[in-house]
Amino acid sequence: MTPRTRSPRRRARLAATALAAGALVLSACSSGGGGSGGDKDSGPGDDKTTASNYSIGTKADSTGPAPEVPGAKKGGAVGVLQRDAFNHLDPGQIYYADVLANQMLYNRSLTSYKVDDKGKVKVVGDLATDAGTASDGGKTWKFTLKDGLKFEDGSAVTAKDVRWGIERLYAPFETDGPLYIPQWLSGDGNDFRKALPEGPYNGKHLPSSVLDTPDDKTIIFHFRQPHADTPFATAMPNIGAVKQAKDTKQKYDNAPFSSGPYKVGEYKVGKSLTLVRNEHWDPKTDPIRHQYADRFEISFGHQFADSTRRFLADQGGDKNALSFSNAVAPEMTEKVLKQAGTKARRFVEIQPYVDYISFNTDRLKDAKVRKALAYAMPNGQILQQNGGATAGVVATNYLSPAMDGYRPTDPFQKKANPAGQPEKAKALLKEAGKLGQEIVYAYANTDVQQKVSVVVTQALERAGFTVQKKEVDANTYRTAIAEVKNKFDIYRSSWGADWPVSSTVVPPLFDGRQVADGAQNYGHLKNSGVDSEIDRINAIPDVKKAAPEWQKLADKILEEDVPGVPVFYNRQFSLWGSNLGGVRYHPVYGTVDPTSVYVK
Amino acid sequence: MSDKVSLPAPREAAPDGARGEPLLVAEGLTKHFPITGGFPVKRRIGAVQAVDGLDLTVRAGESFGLVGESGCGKSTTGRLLTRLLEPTAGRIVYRGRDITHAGRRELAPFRAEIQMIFQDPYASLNPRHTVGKIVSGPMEINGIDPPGGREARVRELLETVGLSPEHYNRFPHEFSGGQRQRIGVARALALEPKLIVADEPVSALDVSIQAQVVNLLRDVQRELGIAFVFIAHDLAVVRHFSQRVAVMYLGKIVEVGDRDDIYRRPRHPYTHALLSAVPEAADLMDTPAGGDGSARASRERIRLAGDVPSPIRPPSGCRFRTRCWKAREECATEEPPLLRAEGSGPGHLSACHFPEPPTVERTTEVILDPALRAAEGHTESQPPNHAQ
Amino acid sequence: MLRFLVRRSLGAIVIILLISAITFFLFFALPSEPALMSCGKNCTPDALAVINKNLGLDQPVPVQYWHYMQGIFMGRDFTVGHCPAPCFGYSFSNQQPVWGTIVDRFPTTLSITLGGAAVFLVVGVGIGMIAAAFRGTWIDKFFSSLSLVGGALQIYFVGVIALAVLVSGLHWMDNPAYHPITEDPVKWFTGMLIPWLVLSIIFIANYSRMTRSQMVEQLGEDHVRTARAKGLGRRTVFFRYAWRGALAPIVTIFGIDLGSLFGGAIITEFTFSLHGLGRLAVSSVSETDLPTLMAVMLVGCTAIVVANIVVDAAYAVIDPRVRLA
Amino acid sequence: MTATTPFLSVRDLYVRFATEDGTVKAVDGLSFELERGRTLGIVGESGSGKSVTNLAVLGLHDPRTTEIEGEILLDGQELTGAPESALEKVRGHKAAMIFQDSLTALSPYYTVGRQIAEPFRKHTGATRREARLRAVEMLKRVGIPNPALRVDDYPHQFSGGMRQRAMIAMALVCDPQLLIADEPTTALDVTVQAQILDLLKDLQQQTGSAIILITHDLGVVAHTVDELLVMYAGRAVERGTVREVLGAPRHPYTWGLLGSMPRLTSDVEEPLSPIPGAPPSLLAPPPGCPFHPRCASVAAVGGDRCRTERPELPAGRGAACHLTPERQRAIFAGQIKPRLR
Repeated sequence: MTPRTRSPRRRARLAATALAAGALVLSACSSGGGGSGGDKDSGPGDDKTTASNYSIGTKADSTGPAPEVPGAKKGGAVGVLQRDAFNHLDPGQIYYADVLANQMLYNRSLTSYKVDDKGKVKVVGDLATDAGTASDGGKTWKFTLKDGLKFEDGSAVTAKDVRWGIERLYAPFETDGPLYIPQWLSGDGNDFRKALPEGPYNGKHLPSSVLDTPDDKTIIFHFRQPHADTPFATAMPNIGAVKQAKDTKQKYDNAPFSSGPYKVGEYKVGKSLTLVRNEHWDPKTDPIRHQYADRFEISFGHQFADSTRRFLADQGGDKNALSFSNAVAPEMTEKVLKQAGTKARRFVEIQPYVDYISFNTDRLKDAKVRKALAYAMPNGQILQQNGGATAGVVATNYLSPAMDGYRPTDPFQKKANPAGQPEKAKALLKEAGKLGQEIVYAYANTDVQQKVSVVVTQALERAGFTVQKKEVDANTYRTAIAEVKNKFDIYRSSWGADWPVSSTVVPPLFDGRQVADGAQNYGHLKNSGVDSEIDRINAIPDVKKAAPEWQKLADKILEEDVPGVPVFYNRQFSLWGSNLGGVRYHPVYGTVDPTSVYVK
Repeated sequence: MSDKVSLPAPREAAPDGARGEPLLVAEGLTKHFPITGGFPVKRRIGAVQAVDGLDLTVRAGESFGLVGESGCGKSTTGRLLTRLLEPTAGRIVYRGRDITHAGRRELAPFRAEIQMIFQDPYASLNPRHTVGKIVSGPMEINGIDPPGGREARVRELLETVGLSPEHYNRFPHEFSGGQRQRIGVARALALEPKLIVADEPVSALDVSIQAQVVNLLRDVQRELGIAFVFIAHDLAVVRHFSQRVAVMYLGKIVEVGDRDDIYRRPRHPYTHALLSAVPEAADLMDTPAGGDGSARASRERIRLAGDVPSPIRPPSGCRFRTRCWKAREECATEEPPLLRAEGSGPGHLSACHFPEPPTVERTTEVILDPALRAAEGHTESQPPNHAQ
Repeated sequence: MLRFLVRRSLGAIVIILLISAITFFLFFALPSEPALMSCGKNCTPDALAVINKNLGLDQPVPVQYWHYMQGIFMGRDFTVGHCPAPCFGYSFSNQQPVWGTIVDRFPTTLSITLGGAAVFLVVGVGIGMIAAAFRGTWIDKFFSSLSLVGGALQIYFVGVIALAVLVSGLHWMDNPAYHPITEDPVKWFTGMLIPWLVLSIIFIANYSRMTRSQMVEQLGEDHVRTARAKGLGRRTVFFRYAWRGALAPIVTIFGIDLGSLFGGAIITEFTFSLHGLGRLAVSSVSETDLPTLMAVMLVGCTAIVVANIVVDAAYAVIDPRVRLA
Repeated sequence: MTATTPFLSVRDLYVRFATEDGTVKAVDGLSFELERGRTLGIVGESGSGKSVTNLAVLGLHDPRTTEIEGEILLDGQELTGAPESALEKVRGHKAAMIFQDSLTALSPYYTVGRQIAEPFRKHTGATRREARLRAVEMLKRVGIPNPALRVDDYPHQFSGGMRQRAMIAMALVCDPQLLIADEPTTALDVTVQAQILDLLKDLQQQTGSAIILITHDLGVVAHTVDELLVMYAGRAVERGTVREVLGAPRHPYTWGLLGSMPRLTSDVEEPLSPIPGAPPSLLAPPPGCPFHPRCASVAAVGGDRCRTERPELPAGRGAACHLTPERQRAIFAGQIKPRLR
């Protein structure tokens, strides 16, 4: 589901238990006013992140050191206020926003994203000298390690350490992280684990025909299929170096061995984490990271309202504080926008996450009915319930503006009609002879989704549908809708791309061969035409060329098959202390990028 | 339900109304309330022997008085007789039927015939119900529809107990204590019972009101021929109301007999002590004004020591022996049976090894209380027998 | 007294065992899937099975319960290594030994609740006594209306206001934080002060009202009148006789309130970003983290049960009529 | 003190309570006197004002809700309106009180010994040790066995009779010259009541103090008191020596009381002769004679006098009734006395 934060279930549960109902009412009241304010202010978020923002970097781009940030100073401690405790430090287990941002400080992967101060993103070599070289039609990829790479104990990072880092992903306890590379190497689903059931721990290794490390500097992947977006997959944090002697298996999660500019100082699980300088990190090897601050003092348990209040008050140590992923609390949005002096220390940016309403094509077999649903869907009102303009932008098509190759197509005219077009929907229904069509609408019993269900129901009934609401316990909601034989017609889902190439969006959401319990093709779309088009685009060796093709395919699915309708693109609204500089947005992770932060 | 016919009383069991026929017989009636405690697991470690082997007979239409001090078990006896409590041992026979362990259903026909009146008129009336509802309650529960309807019957009953029929729709809080007790009486009468157990029915009332209620109960008892078990601590009230009287001490009947047997010719020392302790205004009323002297001149004066012992560990043998001036060794070992003592009339039974002479008209002085002894200058050390 | 303590402790153990069993089995009766928390985006039934095996959730529930209870008393072996007794297992969500986490969090909650209780007992009872002493006057009316307002407040609401005013607005205090009392008592005190005040506010209202009414009732009692009839001074009568009588019901209510005090601690911890058992309880529920949930339940219940025993013992000290057995 | 001044003199005492429903005239113009060594019985039903009167003597009413008028002279000292500090010196020292229900009237939280010793220390300045010895001595005097052990018991460990003895010990610990006993035996069993009444009498003979005995039970006063005051609806309706009042009562209310009481020797075939009706509300007492709505002699007085004119209680022996003393005697002898047989 959505990788926005660790888990939406958790977010909903905390909101329900910890916050008094009053807070939620407040947020509903203020979102109207705050929304418009956010719109005017949201300059950078709307149009900056376009297709041209992504590129594959050159060898020169991959060479350190990272360009100096003007005005940056060394020293000081950066405070980080996080709501949820980190669930993982082990790079092998990391997938979600907050820990993605955090791992940048102590973990390096084969490749990584280099974000400049204008928000442009290049995939560059991180541990590797460049973004990799393909051969064999894209099935073989070769990476060479840089000179001077060191672990926190001063020992050199070698190809053996990278092999170890990849092979340990095969161990049964490594379940939480992304598994693209192991699956590409050894088989889909969970089958890849059969290639190395215990990981590398009992002395067995992948054969060189699969993963080859001919010398200390070279790593060669032999994939089963061609994969043009390998440089993106190797930018996932788990494709990096783990030193065998320091690998404590499960316990590695609390004491990862650093290859980056910082290392773990003190970690009180669930409470706080202090990252301190890693003296053995060499800036000359790193094109992305700086080591300005002495320490990062991360503490957990700060509700959005708490962190927002402290950033607003801007007192004492909070002046030097930021949050990787805490957003401005919805009820305080307006206050933040109005308070003088916050403009230089906040941003509202598009995240690579999209909220959808999926249509169950197994039950709603008539495409006209699904189109009518798409026309009727009140995107703008749903967004209002989610927090308004600072929480997102009305979606017009399946792909997020954060994706490479994004174009603002709008087949259902959502931009002009954020409240939906009930007349058009009604006409379509009439045409199909399905006026009064009953729709079984499932939603999770969180406060926000309950409010959403009201506006959705009203809009659909205006359009001539009969809505039967089915409230589902938030804890089991995902399991319920991920069941292929579910008894619902429409339900909310969301998806975030793992990297800004739509190969991580279209196939999982629309490939008819991936309809299975627990999978993400919630619309159960089974269109062989779509499937073969997916295969065709996946085979295009140049991801830049593939990007527009993905957009075209996504638009075609939306216009013709309509297995769901995109509702809004998520945005991140961040605020931080006035004494920090170099705070940037990381468009791929959707969080604050801590690598250039300094204390003024 | 209106189609329910009022049940004919099971008259075939015993000829009705034959005054003097045994109506309710209790044999060896016993009630022990368990006391839990102990360590480490709680268990039964003893019992309050509230009632211990009681034999009594209430005859149809008679008024039977049960008198004694607090803790003697008279209230428990009342609750046992009405089966509000389950006896630990013994038998209760009502009109020839053993109802000792009868279940709800078996008891149903008798429930209507045995009614109870309680001490506290405040606590026993539901404050949210009208008088009409309270009084007609028993009829409703037992599904009885008197000719003319329930309401008419209730109004009739209200008149019987000295209230106005117009009080039908009032609530209990609008009445004084005496009137509330009248409502309680009306409720008890609603089912035309054969036996009413009245537990301290007047002790919460002021003197002038108390007399009104006593008169009412007397009238009810006599005119309607209802048998009464009248439980009270006030000896004068019991005497005024009851034809036969039983004196209880620590869960046992120590003396039972006709009214005059008990009040004029008591044999048990405890009965003597009780009677002598009653302060009588009459002692002065009969003597002309003026003059000095003590009012106690013509009556025996017996002052026991201390209070009644705990019913948890009652004394062995005769239970009164610890406070009795006549107690000897055998009183501690042998429990005196309830017998007709030599010189007593028929039906006059007492449980004492050494019965007193049958009169209270004497000037015996027995002072057992140490403080009184000291204050009044009795110098001898604890003589067991103080009769002069 | 000793008998009482032994018996109550035995009873407490039975209660705690029962609660543990109920919690454990209820957890599995709920529609929740702990494995989902560690399943990332690649969540297929296959992947779930792997995780369930890792967590030991593939075994029958009674067997799991048996292993769990065994672990508490005898320690337990996991793939990660041996976990010495008392072993409450490893957290599903962060793979930490749960006992360590509990030991780490318990002092925070203890500080919040004990301190909060001390504040509301002292202030609440004090206000109630003042109001009772001056009953019918404007002082009484002032405190009565104050406690009416206080009773309507919510911890969350007061907490946010207190932070906005005392910390962000006036800069009188720092953000609340927990510092172990053993390290720095002054920091401990200042860090906990706002949580105490906020937690105690709703209770102060209750306790002042209750104390006032209890005192007024006691002042009307026969034995207080007797004390006055003996010629004892007003103050002696007020403090020695009336207050002593008012104390017993207050202590009783306090024993009942222990549970809600713990509940209040949960909200307090969230409001002030403190890391205590309450927060742990909530997150363990939302993360379907059974071992942590169990441990929090057991520790929380034990704390409440122990506190109740203490309260009962205190009650016996206050009221000699209550005999402990 | 001159011989002409009585030891205790209450004149024109009015006690009124402010309640939500209005003003309750609990005591409505009461006067009486009492000498040392004598016992005054005050008899009346609940609400007659007998307890209120005696709480007023010791100033135990809540001054915020109670209005007290009149004169209370104890050994020449004016007690109405006296400051609390002065009253505290009187209470428990010169004048002590015994209450009805010893279970609630003793504090459950302190030992019997401590509660007895407390006023002794306060009034005599005795040390803790001396006070304790005194408590043991007092317990012995009132007939508590093993006083040295029982002194450390709590009230709930005593039986009802023993508690009442302990209360008497507490009241007498400073040798008060006035003892007010408010229904001291009502909660007790009859055999225990006899012990306590005799004990009070014996102790009075030793100490020579004055006693006010408040009760609803005419039997109790018959054996214990010298003078008797009958109260009804906040007023004294009859006064005299106990022999006079019980042997030849004058007031119709007293006749009613006597007629209401069953006796151990009365004729059981005759019903009791109760007073009809119920006592009046003190919020709005009837005009004229407060007893007239229940009185059988209104016709004998004739006219509207009973309904309009308040009868005064003559000084000395007499009744507050519009019937002339001769009529009172005649009606009693002719109509009432025969029924009391």
